[in-house]
Amino acid sequence: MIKKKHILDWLNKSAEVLEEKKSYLTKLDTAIGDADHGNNMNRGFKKVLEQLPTNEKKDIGAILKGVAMSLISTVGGASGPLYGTMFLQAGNSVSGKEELTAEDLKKMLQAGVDGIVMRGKAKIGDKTMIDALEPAVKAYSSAVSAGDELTTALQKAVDAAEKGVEDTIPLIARKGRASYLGERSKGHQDPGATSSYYLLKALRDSVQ
Amino acid sequence: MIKKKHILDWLNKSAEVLEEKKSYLTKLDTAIGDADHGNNMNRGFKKVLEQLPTNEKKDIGAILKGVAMSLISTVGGASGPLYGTMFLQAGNSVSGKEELTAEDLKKMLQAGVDGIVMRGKAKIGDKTMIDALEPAVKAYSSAVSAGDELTTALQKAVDAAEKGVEDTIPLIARKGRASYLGERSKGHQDPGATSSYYLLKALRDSVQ
Amino acid sequence: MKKLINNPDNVLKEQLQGMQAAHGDLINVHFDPAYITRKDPTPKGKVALVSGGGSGHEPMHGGFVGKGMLDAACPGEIFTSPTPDQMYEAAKAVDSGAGVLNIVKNYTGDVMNFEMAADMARGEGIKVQNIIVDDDVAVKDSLYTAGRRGVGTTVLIEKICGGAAEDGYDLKKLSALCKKLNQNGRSMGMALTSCITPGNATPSFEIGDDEIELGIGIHGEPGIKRSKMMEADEIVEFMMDQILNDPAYTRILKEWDFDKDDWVEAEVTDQPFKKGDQVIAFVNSMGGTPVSELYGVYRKVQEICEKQGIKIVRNLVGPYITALEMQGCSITLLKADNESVKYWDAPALTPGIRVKM
Amino acid sequence: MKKLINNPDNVLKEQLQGMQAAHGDLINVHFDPAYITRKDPTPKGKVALVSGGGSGHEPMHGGFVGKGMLDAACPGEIFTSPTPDQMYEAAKAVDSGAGVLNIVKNYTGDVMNFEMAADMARGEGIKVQNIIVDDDVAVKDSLYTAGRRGVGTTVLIEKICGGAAEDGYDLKKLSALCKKLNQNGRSMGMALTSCITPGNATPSFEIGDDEIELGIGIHGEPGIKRSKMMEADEIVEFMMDQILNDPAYTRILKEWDFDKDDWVEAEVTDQPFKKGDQVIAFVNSMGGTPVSELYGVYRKVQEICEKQGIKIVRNLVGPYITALEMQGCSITLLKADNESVKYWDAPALTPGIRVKM
Ligand SMILES: Nc1ncnc2c1ncn2[C@@H]1O[C@H](COP(=O)(O)OP(=O)(O)O)[C@@H](O)[C@H]1O
Ligand SMILES: Nc1ncnc2c1ncn2[C@@H]1O[C@H](COP(=O)(O)OP(=O)(O)O)[C@@H](O)[C@H]1O
Ligand SMILES: [Mg+2]
Ligand SMILES: [Mg+2]
Ligand SMILES: [Mg+2]
Ligand SMILES: [Mg+2]
Repeated sequence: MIKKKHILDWLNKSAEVLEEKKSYLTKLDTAIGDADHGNNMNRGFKKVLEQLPTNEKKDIGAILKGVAMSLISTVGGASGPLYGTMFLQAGNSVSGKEELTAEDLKKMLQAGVDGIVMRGKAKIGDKTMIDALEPAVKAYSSAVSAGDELTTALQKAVDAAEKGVEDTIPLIARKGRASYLGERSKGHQDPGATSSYYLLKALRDSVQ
Repeated sequence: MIKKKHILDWLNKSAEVLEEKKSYLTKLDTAIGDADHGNNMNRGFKKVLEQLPTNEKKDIGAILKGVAMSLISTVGGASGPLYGTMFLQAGNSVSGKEELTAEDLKKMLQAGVDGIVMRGKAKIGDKTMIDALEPAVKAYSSAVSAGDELTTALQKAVDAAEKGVEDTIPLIARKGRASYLGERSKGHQDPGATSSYYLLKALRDSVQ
Repeated sequence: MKKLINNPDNVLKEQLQGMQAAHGDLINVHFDPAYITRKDPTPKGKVALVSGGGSGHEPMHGGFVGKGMLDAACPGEIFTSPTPDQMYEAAKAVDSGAGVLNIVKNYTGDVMNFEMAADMARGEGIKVQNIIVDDDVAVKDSLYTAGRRGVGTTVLIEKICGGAAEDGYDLKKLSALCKKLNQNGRSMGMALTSCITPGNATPSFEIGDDEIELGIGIHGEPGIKRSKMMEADEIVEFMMDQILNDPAYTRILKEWDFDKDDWVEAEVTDQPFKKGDQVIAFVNSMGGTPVSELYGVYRKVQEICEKQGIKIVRNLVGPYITALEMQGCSITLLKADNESVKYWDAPALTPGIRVKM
Repeated sequence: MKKLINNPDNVLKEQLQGMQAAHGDLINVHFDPAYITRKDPTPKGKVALVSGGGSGHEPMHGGFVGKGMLDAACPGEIFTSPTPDQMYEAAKAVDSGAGVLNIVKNYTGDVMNFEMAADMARGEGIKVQNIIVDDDVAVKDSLYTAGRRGVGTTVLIEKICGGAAEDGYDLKKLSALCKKLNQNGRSMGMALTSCITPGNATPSFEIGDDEIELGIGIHGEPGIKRSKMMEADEIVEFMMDQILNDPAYTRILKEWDFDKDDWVEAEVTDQPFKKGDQVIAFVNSMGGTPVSELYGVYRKVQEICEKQGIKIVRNLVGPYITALEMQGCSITLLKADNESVKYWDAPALTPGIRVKM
């Protein structure tokens, strides 16, 4: 069972890792973007923590929707609306819940990824956050369906995301700012996929 | 006796040395000025040579006044009006002459330097072309008064100018752009004094 | 990094405060969320023109707020699209009942944030249309990329649509004009040097002392081609060739359908320039290049246009859409008909562009 | 050196050709000798305002030619005073019978060349006055230097005197206004980077990656003080301190005495700023600094003025008197009375400054 305190822990851990990886993410975005992804994510999750107290007494759905609002109003760029929509749809999918089963989390993750696809129209292989998230959600779902423990399933999700991030390196970007580089985007790791991986890792660490 | 051909030779030699020393003079002007003295002088004497054919049949006074006009209309900066006035007054002082005695040259050089002082109000020690020219004219005059040969007198003038140039190095500039530097102008050789020295050297080389 | 700034975290806020201090007679700067509105309220019945984007491109867009141009601008963080709440608050502040036209440069972030903002504003009963500007010929295809970036043409559109809005165009007519202008405009940029976003230790891209980058974006995105330093004329020839010989360009664009009450997508094709075209020519500094060099560039632009039978009827030369302190320039040609020229010449009073006011 | 230029020998000519191409509706550019005149001839009876100086400071002065500002400008080689024949031809071209006022920045070369030109023009029966602008507080004394350089105040003078000239001021009244403005203006500049004159291989001065130069001139002359990089606020505080606490400044200035028919010299003293003064504040880019950073600077300028009881009644923020691609800024404060403000607000239509036209 995932309790509310796990969710709050997840958000705190996310903010922590994004602060820590700020320069790294921006460095990745310097190579194939405009050198702001780390700053954007860090700014966003700082705001998330700042606004968390207003919502932390509410249900998990409301908390996640609050996160969405924080991100939407502070991140900007491409990742702002994308992660914003992810948390919004994730929140909608678990509306009213005070705790989540492994099954609930599956729905929630799927809803989040669907939100990103709806907003950004990226497909797997486009060298975006989808390359980390889609395999991760798939791996998690299969594991849960196969009867894995929650923590095992989450570990599989993280592993899949990690591999997804690595897989972005040889890809030619088709979406977002990196797509302007065409062939020249090859050989660089996607910043958005990388931040997605950090978010999943933070989730795993909070639930363990 | 200085013949017209010596004067023409002087102007040609001056243009030559200023072309050769263009970068060097500009380098000197970079340290304590605005990095254009070499370009200014080179541009000016190119024009002098270009316009020389129009005047070379005329008397020495007219030729020098022609030089003045060429310099005034192409050099610009501080050195343009200063050298322009120098050649103008020098020309006026030998108006109508087809050849010059050592005595004529003395008057001519003095008139030239007086012109610069009249226009620029610099005194010896102000770290300007005057620091090369005034001692040079003095040395030449004394030599001629003492009965020296023309070439000997000119050599003494060149030596005095050379020393005058060296003497500018420790000086604090009081006139022109270098004066803004105050103490910081110390330790640098004055570009205008240096170009004056080249002009005198070219005169000596032409008369020898 | 040497910049005239204080703590990098406060750069944007302090620069906006400075803008307010300097141009308080023309604009009002709002904070939390940040947006800039014209001093006098939008006249009743006039469509409100709003734009926005990452900061670092000044005077665009905040410098184009005022009579005859924008009613509001939304400055994002430096090189980062602004957020929907900025655009939403701006829309609410400047809508006079005639609706809001958002001029959106085609970057994934700008497009998505403006879409969310439009949805939010519609929720409040405000009529909102978003028109995309995508004029950068350095981006060749739209199938495998996010499509052409919005660059120089944006400035010209803000001036011309601003004039038309003051002249009473309704939202539909103004949107049509905006789309037409976008289809008529083509741009290309180049950089001699990179730029550094405040707070970052390294430049947006590395570039050698004898190299230039052709087809650069305005966010320090690397361009399409790295080349050895060339003479200005050669550079301009390359850029003008890219612009003038750019073939028909087709892509899918999204807009709001007021009848269907939903977003719709449509295929749109821009036609290439041809002999006999009249254009507005815009030579822009990337920020660090002084206007004197732009005049050298403009000279060649005019020469090439003349040779190609293209007539420059108006021009703009200066730093209007910049990339921080980047050295370099961009060239924009906008095919101009009578309507465009009329509103190009119309009065405007903004911090960055003044015409007859 | 990376610049958007062709052969360095042709830079000036090509840039002037570009100016002509871009602004042919406002100005005429003449070559051999080079000078720029306003498109429509100087109205009969209007005093003609002429300025000039080395090139590399664009838009000054050529960009300020047009109705309401200069009648002519004489561009010298880059960073080199123009020659008397340029000024002489310009004077002949724009004198409408009411005489010519030459606005001369205080550099040895400019002063001497303009003097020679004035003498030449007087030989042709043209009434000519030369007024010196010397406002750079970075130069402390006038006894042991060539005196204060003419910098930012020049731009403000050209605008204000331009307005007064259009309004019918005769040569005497206009000269008096020009002198008053010069006495009321003080400036100071600083540089983050150096600049390179086209054709030269090395920068005008060397400056470390963590250094700035305070009190810089506009010709790449080194300043009064080298310092470690500081925050913008600290820099502005230093500059404003130099300007606001600059004591009375006395020097000998030369002008033409029409009664004596000769040059005369007179001692002139500028009074320091004091609480209660109203000023026009001008924050200028040295060329490579984008306007966004200037706004950050302006914010602090305003804050300091407020604290010192000095009221900014008008302002100008942008690149108006530059030093090629140098990064840095200058600050000018001009004590402004009703006359100054009136003509500051007067219409002007030039490539670089437009007011109500
Ligand atoms: N259409 C899209 N769909 C999904 N992800 C995208 C899309 N466009 C961009 N991204 C992601 O956004 C990341 C960049 O985010 P960020 O740098 O914050 O925004 P911006 O590109 O506007 O500067 C990319 O690395 C990529 O993973
Ligand atoms: N008032 C003056 N009198 C005599 N010589 C001067 C005076 N002012 C400057 N100079 C000379 O002019 C030289 C600089 O000339 P140049 O670089 O061509 O002009 P600018 O200083 O205008 O750039 C100085 O090195 C100095 O010798
Ligand atoms: Mg980015
Ligand atoms: Mg010099
Ligand atoms: Mg961005
Ligand atoms: Mg000079």
